[in-house]
Amino acid sequence: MSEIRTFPDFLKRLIIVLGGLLILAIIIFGVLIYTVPAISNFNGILLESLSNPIVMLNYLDSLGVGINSLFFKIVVFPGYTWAAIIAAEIIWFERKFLAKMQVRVGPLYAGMIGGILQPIADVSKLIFKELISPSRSDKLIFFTIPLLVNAIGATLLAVLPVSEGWLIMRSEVSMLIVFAVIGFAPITVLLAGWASYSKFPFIGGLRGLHQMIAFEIPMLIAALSVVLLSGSLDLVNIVQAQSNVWFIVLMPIGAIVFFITLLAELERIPFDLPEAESEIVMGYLTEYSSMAFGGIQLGTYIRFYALSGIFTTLFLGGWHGPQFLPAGFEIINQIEWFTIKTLLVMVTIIILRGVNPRFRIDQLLRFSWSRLLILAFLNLFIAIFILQMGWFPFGGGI
Amino acid sequence: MNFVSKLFSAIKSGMKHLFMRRLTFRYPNQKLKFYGDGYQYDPKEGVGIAGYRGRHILYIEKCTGCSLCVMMCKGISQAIQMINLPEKKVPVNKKCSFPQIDYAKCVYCGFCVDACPFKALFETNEYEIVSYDRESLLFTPEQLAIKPKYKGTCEIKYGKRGAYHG
Amino acid sequence: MSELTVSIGPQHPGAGHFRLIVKLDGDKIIEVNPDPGYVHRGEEKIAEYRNYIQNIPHFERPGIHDSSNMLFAYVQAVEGLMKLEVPERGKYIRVIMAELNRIISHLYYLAIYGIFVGHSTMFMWPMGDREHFIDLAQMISGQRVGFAFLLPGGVRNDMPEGVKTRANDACNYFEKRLIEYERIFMNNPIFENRTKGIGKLSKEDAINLGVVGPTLRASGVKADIRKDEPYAVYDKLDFDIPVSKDCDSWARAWIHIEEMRQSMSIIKQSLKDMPSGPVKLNLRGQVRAPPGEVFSRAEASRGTVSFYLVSNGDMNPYRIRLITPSFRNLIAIPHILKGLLLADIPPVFWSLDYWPVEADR
Amino acid sequence: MSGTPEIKQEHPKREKKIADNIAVKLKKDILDIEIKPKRIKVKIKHQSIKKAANYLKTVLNLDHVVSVSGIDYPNDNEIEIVYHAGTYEHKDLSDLLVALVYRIPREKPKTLTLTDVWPSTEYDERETYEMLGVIFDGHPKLEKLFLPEDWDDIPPLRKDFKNPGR
Repeated sequence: MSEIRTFPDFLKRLIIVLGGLLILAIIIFGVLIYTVPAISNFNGILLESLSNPIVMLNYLDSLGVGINSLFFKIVVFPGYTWAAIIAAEIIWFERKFLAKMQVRVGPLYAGMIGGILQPIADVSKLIFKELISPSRSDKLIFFTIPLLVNAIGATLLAVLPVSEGWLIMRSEVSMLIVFAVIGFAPITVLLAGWASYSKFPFIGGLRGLHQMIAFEIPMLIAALSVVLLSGSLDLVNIVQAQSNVWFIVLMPIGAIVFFITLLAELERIPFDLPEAESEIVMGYLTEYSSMAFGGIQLGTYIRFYALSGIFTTLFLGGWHGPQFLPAGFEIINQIEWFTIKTLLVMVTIIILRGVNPRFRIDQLLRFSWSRLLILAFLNLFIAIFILQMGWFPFGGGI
Repeated sequence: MNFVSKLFSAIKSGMKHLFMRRLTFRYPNQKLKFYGDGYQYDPKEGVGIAGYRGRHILYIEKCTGCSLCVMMCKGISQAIQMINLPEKKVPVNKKCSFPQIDYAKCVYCGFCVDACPFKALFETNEYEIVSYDRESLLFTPEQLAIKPKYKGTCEIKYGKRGAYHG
Repeated sequence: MSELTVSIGPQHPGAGHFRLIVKLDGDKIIEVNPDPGYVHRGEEKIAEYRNYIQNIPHFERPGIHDSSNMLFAYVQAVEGLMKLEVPERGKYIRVIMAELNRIISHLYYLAIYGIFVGHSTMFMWPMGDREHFIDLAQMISGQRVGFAFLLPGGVRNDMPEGVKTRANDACNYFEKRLIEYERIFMNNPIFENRTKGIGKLSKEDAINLGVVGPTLRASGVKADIRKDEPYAVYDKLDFDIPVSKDCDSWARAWIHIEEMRQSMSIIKQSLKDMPSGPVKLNLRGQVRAPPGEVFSRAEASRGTVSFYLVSNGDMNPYRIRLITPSFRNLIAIPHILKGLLLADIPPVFWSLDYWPVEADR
Repeated sequence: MSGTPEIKQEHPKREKKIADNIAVKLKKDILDIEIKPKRIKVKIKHQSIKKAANYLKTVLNLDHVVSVSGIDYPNDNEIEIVYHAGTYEHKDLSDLLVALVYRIPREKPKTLTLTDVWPSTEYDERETYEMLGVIFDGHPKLEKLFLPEDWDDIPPLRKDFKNPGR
């Protein structure tokens, strides 16, 4: 395709892409209508559902993609689309919030309300950018990384209990799944740096590897105390164990340790060393452009949402509302409680970004190994103590 | 614990600014108010008169075509050229030569205004000189003679919730 | 591990128009080799082709945030040759402009310092607060940057009336803001970790290497041309020279904050003490310096800027040697950075307030 | 340029004393001494530059160099090198600059470096090397500083180098 130089060129490209997609959709839909019998009466149902939406829902159920199906859960809610929407809007919110803190206005023109459509505008800009890769890079790995980063975020969503009913997959060892997936994150960072065949990305990749491994151990130990108290590796059971009292009340140290390690795992300021833009350009993201970059960013923000959700699950009582609230608050249902808490965690992380500079790698590692690890073990002993004294009704054997 | 208290002090300072007014100057909607009608020069006293140094204004009826402004600009940005406009009948300007200014080169230092002994070339408040090509930035004497209509209303104000543009 | 040579700059976000060729062993810096010259204009050569007035917009280009201070030394050199005595009010306005420029430049310094350690709020706040002082400078001189305001014999125009109240308002407001800067940035524990004790330049080294400006004063040497060799009306004004004995990157940032406080005090005093009268000598005809030579110095925001002007009585100067503070501090960069970590390069490098355009001239 | 008349009288006296000291100590090497308020210019022979520099540094405590300038005099067929030395530690002399001036032939511009006396001259001498073609013997790193690596014209600050386009 020719280069885009002017606005008419851009419009032409847009029309070509959209027209192509439309033609493709018509062909696929046409083929489906004549081959799958369930779809062939789609027109009638579409008309009927205008007056009665239930018909449409039932119809979708019959196809296996209805509101209670696994497909819906994975794709729409509480799965990927939901997370992507939250990720996109948290990007907008982050920019707006930081702008307010920095006495400026932030995104303003895209969308009606304070540039709320800015993330969409950014994505559409990124899609039309040229996709560049360094000439000696390992192309296969280089372009797999955006998918892998997204996959990590999406896998975490699978075990995240949004409410009692809304859960994609219930597993007895969902906690282990979470940590297995988090453990995969440094590998993507290292691979991205390595596959770029460039100096700064490589340094960024190494930094990411050091940082994430150093912070995973305190994170695991902090989570282990939660497992001890609740007596289960199942996140749903962990939430149910907090129906009366949240674990942040019982183990504030553990919550702080987990929160700090969370920041490090997410590469947020003050721990954004793998992508420190003033030191190593953009770290492992240096060579990425266009939607490959956008994909990594989206994946990172989905992981941001997912890990904030896991913090909510482990320490903030998941979908449970606070016990001491007056009666009127029952109208807030479990999904809303979960979302509110998760967003609060995310806002806290954004505030920390606004007021802090970046750590240095040696300080960071020393901080992790000499402070956080000790605090995590201290927290573990507290958990054991609580368990032995029998102050907490749940809990498994040691 | 010193670490934690200092960190909280920083967070507090940041959170305080969530309630401050924004300083941002929303440019196309707001425009800055300038003092005076632009930079002018009093050749008798040898002192300028304070004002914004923007696009020039040429008083054609005063210009004698002495090209002092050109000589001054020659060592600075070479933006001024003399061109002949025979159709302009100015009594003081027998040769009918007037300056034309290339705003692609001008650095707005205003020394051409200082160089003019006849109060013919001043500067104005207008600064929005934008174009798609270089040719449109070449302002002929007729274009320079037009008085710009710049209207700025906005200036920094200091209120209880911080400074703002208003 | 074998050595890795990385090039910080000229496209690196942490360097600007400047390159540091850094040899690394792991994360540790073995050797730093500065490579300036990406924005070399040949100011000294160009100046030989221009007359004394035409050189004015041109000599402020190296330190465009700092134009009045750059010109201060130049116009004093020309005045020294021509034996001119500037009117009193002109001197005061010069001092006000110079101090406004100092604040503008220091705020820029703090903003870039913020972004170099990853503190986005500290980038936005000083950049926003610069607006107050740029606005004041624009009111006095008629431009937002590159004021070209100082002339041999005085300043170009008198101050408008509204400046006095606006300047007092801005200074009072900004004094409060500086406290917030200290809370969120200077006393931020992570920033302290990043900069305290990092990038030490001992007093002996600072003197030996001949560094100037805030870098020198952060190393415990009380040297400021405004006090040592008072020019304009600085001997009549009451102000302090902040000096720190810490010698590290944090101290350099602190010096900048304190200097802004002093600058505001100078501005307030000057506005109060300013007499009325002419602001400029009425020099008829060309400014032409008699034969001779003069070495003139002024304290710019980044340090001492000096002009060595040799004239043979011609329209144009015979030779001008322009020594900018960044050029003097260039020698300290490889000295300080040696033995630090890769992550220390942006904050330590920037703490010297090295401005490539100014150094390359 | 500023200050009261008494100070002006006092200064040359102080400078005279210092200049006399220098003249006595470096009698054989000095060609001429000029005294101005706060400035002393010592013209010396080319060969004794190191001795003079050492004297200024150790005895007068001039601990750093403010500027190293090279001036091309094609009519005399010579290049003048000027070192301006000042002091930070000696508070009474902080406004004093001593200029050490010597001339070298233009065809064979070879001289000794002063980096071992004053480390602060390193980059100045490098600049003088590339701008005027003066070779400083014993300089630790006499390479191009500002000019491009492939510069093969004559050194640009010599008077016979003409700016292109001027």
